[in-house]
Amino acid sequence: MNAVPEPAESNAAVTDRSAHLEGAENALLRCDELIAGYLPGVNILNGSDLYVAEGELIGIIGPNGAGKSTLLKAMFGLVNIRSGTVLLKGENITNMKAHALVSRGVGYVPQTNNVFPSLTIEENLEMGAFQVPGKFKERFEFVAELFPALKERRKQRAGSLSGGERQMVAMARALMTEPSVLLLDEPSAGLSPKLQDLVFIQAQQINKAGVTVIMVEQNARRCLQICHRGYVLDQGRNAYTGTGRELANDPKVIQLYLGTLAKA
Amino acid sequence: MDWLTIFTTTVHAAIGWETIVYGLAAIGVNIHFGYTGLLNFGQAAFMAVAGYGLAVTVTVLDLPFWVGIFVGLGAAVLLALLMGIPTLQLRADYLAIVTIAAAEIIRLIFRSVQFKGVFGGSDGRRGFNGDFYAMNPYPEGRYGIGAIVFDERTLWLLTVGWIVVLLACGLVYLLMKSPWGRVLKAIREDEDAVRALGKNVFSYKMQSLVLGGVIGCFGGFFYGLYNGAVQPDVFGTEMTFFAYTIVILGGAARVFGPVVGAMIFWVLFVFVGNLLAELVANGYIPFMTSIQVGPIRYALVGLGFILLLIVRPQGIFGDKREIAINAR
Amino acid sequence: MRRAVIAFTAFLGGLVFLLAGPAHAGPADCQGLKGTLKLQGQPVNGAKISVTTEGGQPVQEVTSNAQGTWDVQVDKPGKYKVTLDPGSLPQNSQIRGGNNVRTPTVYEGNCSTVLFALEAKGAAAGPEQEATGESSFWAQAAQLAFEGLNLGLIIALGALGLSLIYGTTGLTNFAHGELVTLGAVLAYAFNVGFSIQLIPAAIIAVVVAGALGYGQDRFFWGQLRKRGTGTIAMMIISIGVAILLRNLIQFFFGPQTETYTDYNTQAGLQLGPISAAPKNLWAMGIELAVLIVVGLALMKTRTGKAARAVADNPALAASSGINVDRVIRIIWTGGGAIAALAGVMLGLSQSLKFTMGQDILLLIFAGVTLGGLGTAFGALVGSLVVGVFIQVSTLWVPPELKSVGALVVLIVVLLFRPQGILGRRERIG
Amino acid sequence: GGGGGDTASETSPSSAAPAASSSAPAATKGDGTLTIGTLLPQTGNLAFLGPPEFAGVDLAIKEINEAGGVLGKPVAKIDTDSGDTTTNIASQSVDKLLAQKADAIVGAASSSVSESVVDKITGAGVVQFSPANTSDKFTTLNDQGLYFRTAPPDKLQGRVLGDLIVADGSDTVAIFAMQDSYGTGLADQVQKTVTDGGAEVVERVDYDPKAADFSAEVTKIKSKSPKAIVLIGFEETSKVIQELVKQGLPASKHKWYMVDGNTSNTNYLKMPKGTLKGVKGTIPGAAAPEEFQKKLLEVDKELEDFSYAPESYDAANLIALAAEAAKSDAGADIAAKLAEVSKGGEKCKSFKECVDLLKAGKDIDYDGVSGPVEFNDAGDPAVATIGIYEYGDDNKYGSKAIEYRTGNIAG
Amino acid sequence: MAREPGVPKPDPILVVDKVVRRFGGLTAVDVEHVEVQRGSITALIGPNGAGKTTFFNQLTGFDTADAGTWTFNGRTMSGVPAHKVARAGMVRTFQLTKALSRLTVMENMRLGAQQQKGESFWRALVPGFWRSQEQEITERAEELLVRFKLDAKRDDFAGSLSGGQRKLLEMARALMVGPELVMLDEPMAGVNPALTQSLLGHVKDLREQGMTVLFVEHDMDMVRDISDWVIVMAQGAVIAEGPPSTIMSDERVIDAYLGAHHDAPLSDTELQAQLHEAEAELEAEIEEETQK
Ligand SMILES: Nc1ncnc2c1ncn2[C@@H]1O[C@H](COP(=O)(O)OP(=O)(O)OP(=O)(O)O)[C@@H](O)[C@H]1O
Ligand SMILES: Nc1ncnc2c1ncn2[C@@H]1O[C@H](COP(=O)(O)OP(=O)(O)OP(=O)(O)O)[C@@H](O)[C@H]1O
Ligand SMILES: [Mg+2]
Ligand SMILES: [Mg+2]
Repeated sequence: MNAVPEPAESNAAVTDRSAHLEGAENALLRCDELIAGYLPGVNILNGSDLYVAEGELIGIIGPNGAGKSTLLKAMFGLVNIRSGTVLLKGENITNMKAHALVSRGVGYVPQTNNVFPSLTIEENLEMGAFQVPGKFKERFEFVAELFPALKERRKQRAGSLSGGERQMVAMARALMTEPSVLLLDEPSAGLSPKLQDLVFIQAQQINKAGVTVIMVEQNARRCLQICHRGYVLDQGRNAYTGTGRELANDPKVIQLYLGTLAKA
Repeated sequence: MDWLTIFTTTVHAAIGWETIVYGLAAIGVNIHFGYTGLLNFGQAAFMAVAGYGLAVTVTVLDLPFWVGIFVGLGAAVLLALLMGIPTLQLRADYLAIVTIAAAEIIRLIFRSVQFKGVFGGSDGRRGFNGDFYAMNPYPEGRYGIGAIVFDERTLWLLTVGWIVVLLACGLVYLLMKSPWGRVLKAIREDEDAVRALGKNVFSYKMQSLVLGGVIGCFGGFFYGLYNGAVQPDVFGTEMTFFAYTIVILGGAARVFGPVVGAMIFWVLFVFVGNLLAELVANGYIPFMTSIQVGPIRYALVGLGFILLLIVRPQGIFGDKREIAINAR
Repeated sequence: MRRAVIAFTAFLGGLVFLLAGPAHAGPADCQGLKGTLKLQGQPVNGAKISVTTEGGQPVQEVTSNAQGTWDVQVDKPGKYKVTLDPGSLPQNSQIRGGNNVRTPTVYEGNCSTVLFALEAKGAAAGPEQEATGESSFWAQAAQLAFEGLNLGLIIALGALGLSLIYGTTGLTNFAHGELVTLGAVLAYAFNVGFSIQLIPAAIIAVVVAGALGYGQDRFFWGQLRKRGTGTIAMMIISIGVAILLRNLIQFFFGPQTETYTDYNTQAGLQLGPISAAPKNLWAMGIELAVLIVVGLALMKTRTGKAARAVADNPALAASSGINVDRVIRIIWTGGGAIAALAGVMLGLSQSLKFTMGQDILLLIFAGVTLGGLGTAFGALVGSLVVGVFIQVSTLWVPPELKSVGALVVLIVVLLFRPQGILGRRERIG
Repeated sequence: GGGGGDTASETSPSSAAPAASSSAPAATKGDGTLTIGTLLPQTGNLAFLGPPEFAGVDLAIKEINEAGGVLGKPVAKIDTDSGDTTTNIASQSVDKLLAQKADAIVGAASSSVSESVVDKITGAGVVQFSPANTSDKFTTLNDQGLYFRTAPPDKLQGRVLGDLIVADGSDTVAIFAMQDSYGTGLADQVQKTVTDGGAEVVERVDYDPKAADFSAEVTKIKSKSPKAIVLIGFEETSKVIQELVKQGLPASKHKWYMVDGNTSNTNYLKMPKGTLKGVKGTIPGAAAPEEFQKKLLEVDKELEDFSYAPESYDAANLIALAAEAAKSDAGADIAAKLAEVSKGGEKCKSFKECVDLLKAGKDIDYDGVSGPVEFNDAGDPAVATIGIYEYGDDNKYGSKAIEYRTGNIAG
Repeated sequence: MAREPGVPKPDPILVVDKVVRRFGGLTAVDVEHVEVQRGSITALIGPNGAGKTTFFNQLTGFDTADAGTWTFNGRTMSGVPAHKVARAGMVRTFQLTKALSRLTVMENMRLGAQQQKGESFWRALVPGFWRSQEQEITERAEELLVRFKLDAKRDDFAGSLSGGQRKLLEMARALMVGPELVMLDEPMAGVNPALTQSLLGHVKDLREQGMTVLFVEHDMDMVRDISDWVIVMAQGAVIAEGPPSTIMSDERVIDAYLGAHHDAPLSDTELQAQLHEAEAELEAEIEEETQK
């Protein structure tokens, strides 16, 4: 059961790359051979590729420490990219600052530390709508409907919230702007099953409404159920790619990444 | 240009009593802050109570030197307990202010007219180092190589001083690679996690405070022994700030960091000052008078710290990876 | 021989003195005791005074002359006993305090003056005391409380700047005191150097200091942040900056104390039990206004909220579309300007010296901490508490220890509220 | 101190130190050039005292060298910073001065700083000559006869000031003293004299000169409404004055008295006219300081405060004269002659005048700007002259003293 | 049908009575009576904000309850400071992880071990006293690290771990204590499912060895797989208890917590149906607006 992923299957990698290049042609957002890391001399991303077409919902799964969060952060300008490029609608946004990306319509929900603890819930959401203050009221009503708990507690400081409540705030914050690309890092973690479902359904609905979504999930099965395409990331590289259904049913993927606990 | 003077005074400072005094203060701070994460900004108070403990015992109470040393040590331990019991529950930055405040209170009391009879007011106390030098085994004379010479008194102080410094370093080395040291370092990172693992955080913090205070208090002894006097203003916040600067220059949580930091600190201080003075005296800097050397030297020393820390924010021995983890 | 020398020098001194102009007996020919007896400004004639040695041996008895003066020459320096015979005084008078014996010392070659203050009988303590305005405990307390507010508001301004910068960047800025000094000194430069009236000079200084604050972040602190320098290293760097700035200020400004040319040494207005100079009232008004406006701006405006967001979590702030660097720069500009204003106010109410900021820094830190780190109104409340305690504690504590009172309060409050007065405890788990 | 140094060994335990009791080990023969080092504050709390002190020494050396120097060679000078007690700059500076073979060191200003280096300096056989130390500890210090001072004679000044207050008829007095050895020493003396003379000290406030403000201190005094207010301190007095005026204790209603540390301060000139009218101050020295101040301004045109300039000037002159008298520039030789040139002989008032007398083989008695300067056995001045000055409507004190008093300092 | 909350257990290791914790006007915890069976794996579930973490905080001494008592192994634990609770054998993990950043992963693990001789000041000075024990501890830690797939990170700073890896470290470190009762706060949130599965095996092993586990979790697959007993909290109170299967079919629990889809995949058909619903709603709204 403790299977270690086979050392990067060179075959798969090559085919992946060609498939990538093909699909990435007119993609909305594409990353090519990203190399990035935190500490000098240690690369966490070892040349990963990714593309999303307009209106797609992409899932990224993989073992802990594979570099999924790092990939999102790199795209969003929070981790320094050492080589490789990120293009958004053809514009090179490699290492562009996060706030500049927000104004280009990219939204992001981090995995950890994803609320402002000393701000109230309402202020947290206001920050979500920082660049479009005019829309705050309208959007607030919208997210309040999704997570009624937040509306009741709008004056409570986020720092005193429970783990799940924080996660709601984080999700809601990203929904305050109407981004055209949304990067979600484990949005369902820590939420009750009911709310997890809500998050997935919501992601899908947002996507239906035209927003391109990239989500990293450990709730992998659910994620693959709703996404158009999925990437399996391992050790900073793409190990597998395919449609959600393909991946969810691939025995290797199941064995290495999905487990058999959950009933398919 | 008197290069010889510049050179010898610089070397003197590097191995001299200043390095011992500030080095010991910094070793203490390193235990508090570097290893345990206690932002104790009252280190000067430990030195002060030790120095005054010795001075008052010998001069006012007329007791022997060794009693004075024990009183000084006892005072440092007592101070650690008094300061620690109420304050160790505070968050780091609050602790910093409380300890600064405590140290200032102690300094102001030593300084006050009310207690002049005991502590000697703003002039402090002098005349308690006789017994120390009476133990000097070196015969009268001047010792050294080339231009670097010390008289027998200084040599005696340096011998004892460096032995204490090395002992302190050895102690820190042994402790910090032991499980005991591991608990301290863990407390520095997150005390709640340590509590959850069944360690008595308060007790460890207190041990750290006492240990660092006691080591720092030897700095106070040596200050008094060398200068033959203790004065309240010596033990102001500046002393503590410098001790912190030294710790960071050398590298926090490194055994020899404080010692090397102290050397760098004093070398920078003396070298810059004397070089500048010589340059002015010899007319190389025409727009400056020799009186203005004082402030400009300080300004340059300040600049020196800034540059050193920009180039090596982790200090001489520090680990860059550690710094990266805590950067915001 | 010694005696001769003294006599000679004294003689020289006397010569100079004679040249200087008319006067009563010079000290040169005097070795003994003298005095003048006056009752309500009028000389008292004929009062009997007897002088004896310390041991009680009589030396001489004299009576005061028409000018009320008397004097007794003695041969040997030393302690003597002087007794005024109360019976010889005019009927309606008495010696204030009642004691009619004095024990002065006569020094070689010098006369010592002996004073018997006289007052009208029955006038005792009562009315005269009141006339000179001896103030009651409560009047004192009121004055001290006022002074406490005055000082506290200045500290609060300094604390606000410090708190803003600490909040948004996590920098414990030990150079903040020097930013305070800088503001005061800049205003001085414009006020005295360019002879601009203080108000415009102060405004220019605050603006310039704001610009310098901006520059400091743009070219220095911001660059360090970009390099990923840790907060502790930055804190130590700030000690270096403090040393650098303080000494540069000393280099240009000089080591002495200076004052502004305007509003110098204003006489106080009497407002009930409190005397306050008009400039204090104006300054307090301005300080309070600035504090409240900035505090509200932080609570209510978009930039203010953004600043608090950056304080909490810069990466997340950036992810929300906040230009973190810009916010920090605004804060540095504002923080620098507010610190400068604090400096101007401090200089106005006291005077200027290159260490003025350094000397008040501990109080600023105490204020910030007491109120709860990183909260703007906390800084205000904490500083006021510190200011008031410093002043009011002198009712019981000797003034040289007045900071001790405030610092003890700081410690005690933090023991019961470890998160500061307005701070909030963090949630565990 | 102790030109004799013999009384000290019983009182000071540090005297047991072997090095201290051995006669100056490094008392080498001079190198022919008299080198005067200065150890005066350039930085720190007392930095404002630095410029006048440096100027005093500079002026003296300028005049000495114009008069042909000492032993036929110009006098050399090395300036160093004494800092304050919060840093250990002084010790570093002394190292440098000793390394550069200074024969005598003028400094330090602060008693505390002097104390921390006196062992080191005198241990090296070098003369330490302070222009400003007032702490009585130096009187009983084992210094091998190498420590001297032209300090302002506190005791005499305190007596004169106290007597002045009593003579002015004020029976209730408040004393406002800076909390250090200068301030408290002087205040103690004033208090004693005033009390002995029959007046009452109704309030005595010792304040911390670094305090953020002095309003509480003034409030304390105000509550007693004294007839006379004595201000003892340095330049922070201008802050105190502002506060006094603000709280309604102006000089026009209460008599103010000041001392040498705070009488000359340019900040007073900026105050409204008449603020200081009638205020009296005492300054040591037998001559009006005006002319001397003019000369100082020629050396340093930016001087604002003149405290201790006369003492520094006299220190340098005396050292030079002693070297000339000893025909040697070695520290111990200078020390041996210092007392001699300060008293008992033909009076002379400047280096040139004195050195000419010396060259003519006469015994001299240097009378300086700060007073007659006559050293006793402990290396302390024994006699002094105090001038009493009064401020006019322009907030300046008169160029002539209203009175001089001379006397034994010890009394 | 789920049992009434607070049912007595044959051999309870933890017995809680009337614990209340309020924050201002909000009652975060108000538990009447709860018992945890020794040697069992008990799951504590409940909607977000139900008070689970706060409840843990009370029990382990990290926060002071406004009222209530509880005993562990018969010993009263109310008011006992956190470290003593842990020493008594009741160890918890944190939902928001607390990695000791500038300690390596291995040092983090070693720290967990109890009764280390080298943790006393004087004995620390003589390595001879603690060397061999340190060796044992290291071996034990290494085994755990392999299981938790952290062995490759052994010498890295814990601060450089990914979110999921921190969760793993947090749990592994708690196990180093060798507790009688381990209280895990969402241990598997953010952990890869394949790894979760293998770790569950480990937890079951621990139960076989006599350890009691109380854990909070939102992953129903996991709850179903390993828990012997489930306690449901809502709005601070325990509302139901029972074996997993009964609990998960309890209407109230489904309503408040699980939601309608928890058991079914979000399959295409179902989703489609939902989406149609949503779309229809949206369209209706838009129509409404355009009509206005
Ligand atoms: N320090 C505090 N101040 C104010 N409210 C608090 C505080 N701590 C917790 N709360 C509130 O108490 C309630 C219970 O929180 P708790 O963290 O126990 O929930 P939980 O059951 O663990 O939820 P989750 O599953 O989301 O982790 C929440 O509504 C939370 O907002
Ligand atoms: N701040 C950091 N400094 C150094 N290394 C880091 C840092 N953050 C993450 N890493 C390392 O980078 C690698 C990838 O981390 P990342 O957070 O991207 O993983 P992940 O795929 O998101 O995992 P998870 O599912 O657990 O969240 C990990 O090995 C981790 O140790
Ligand atoms: Mg991740
Ligand atoms: Mg929780």
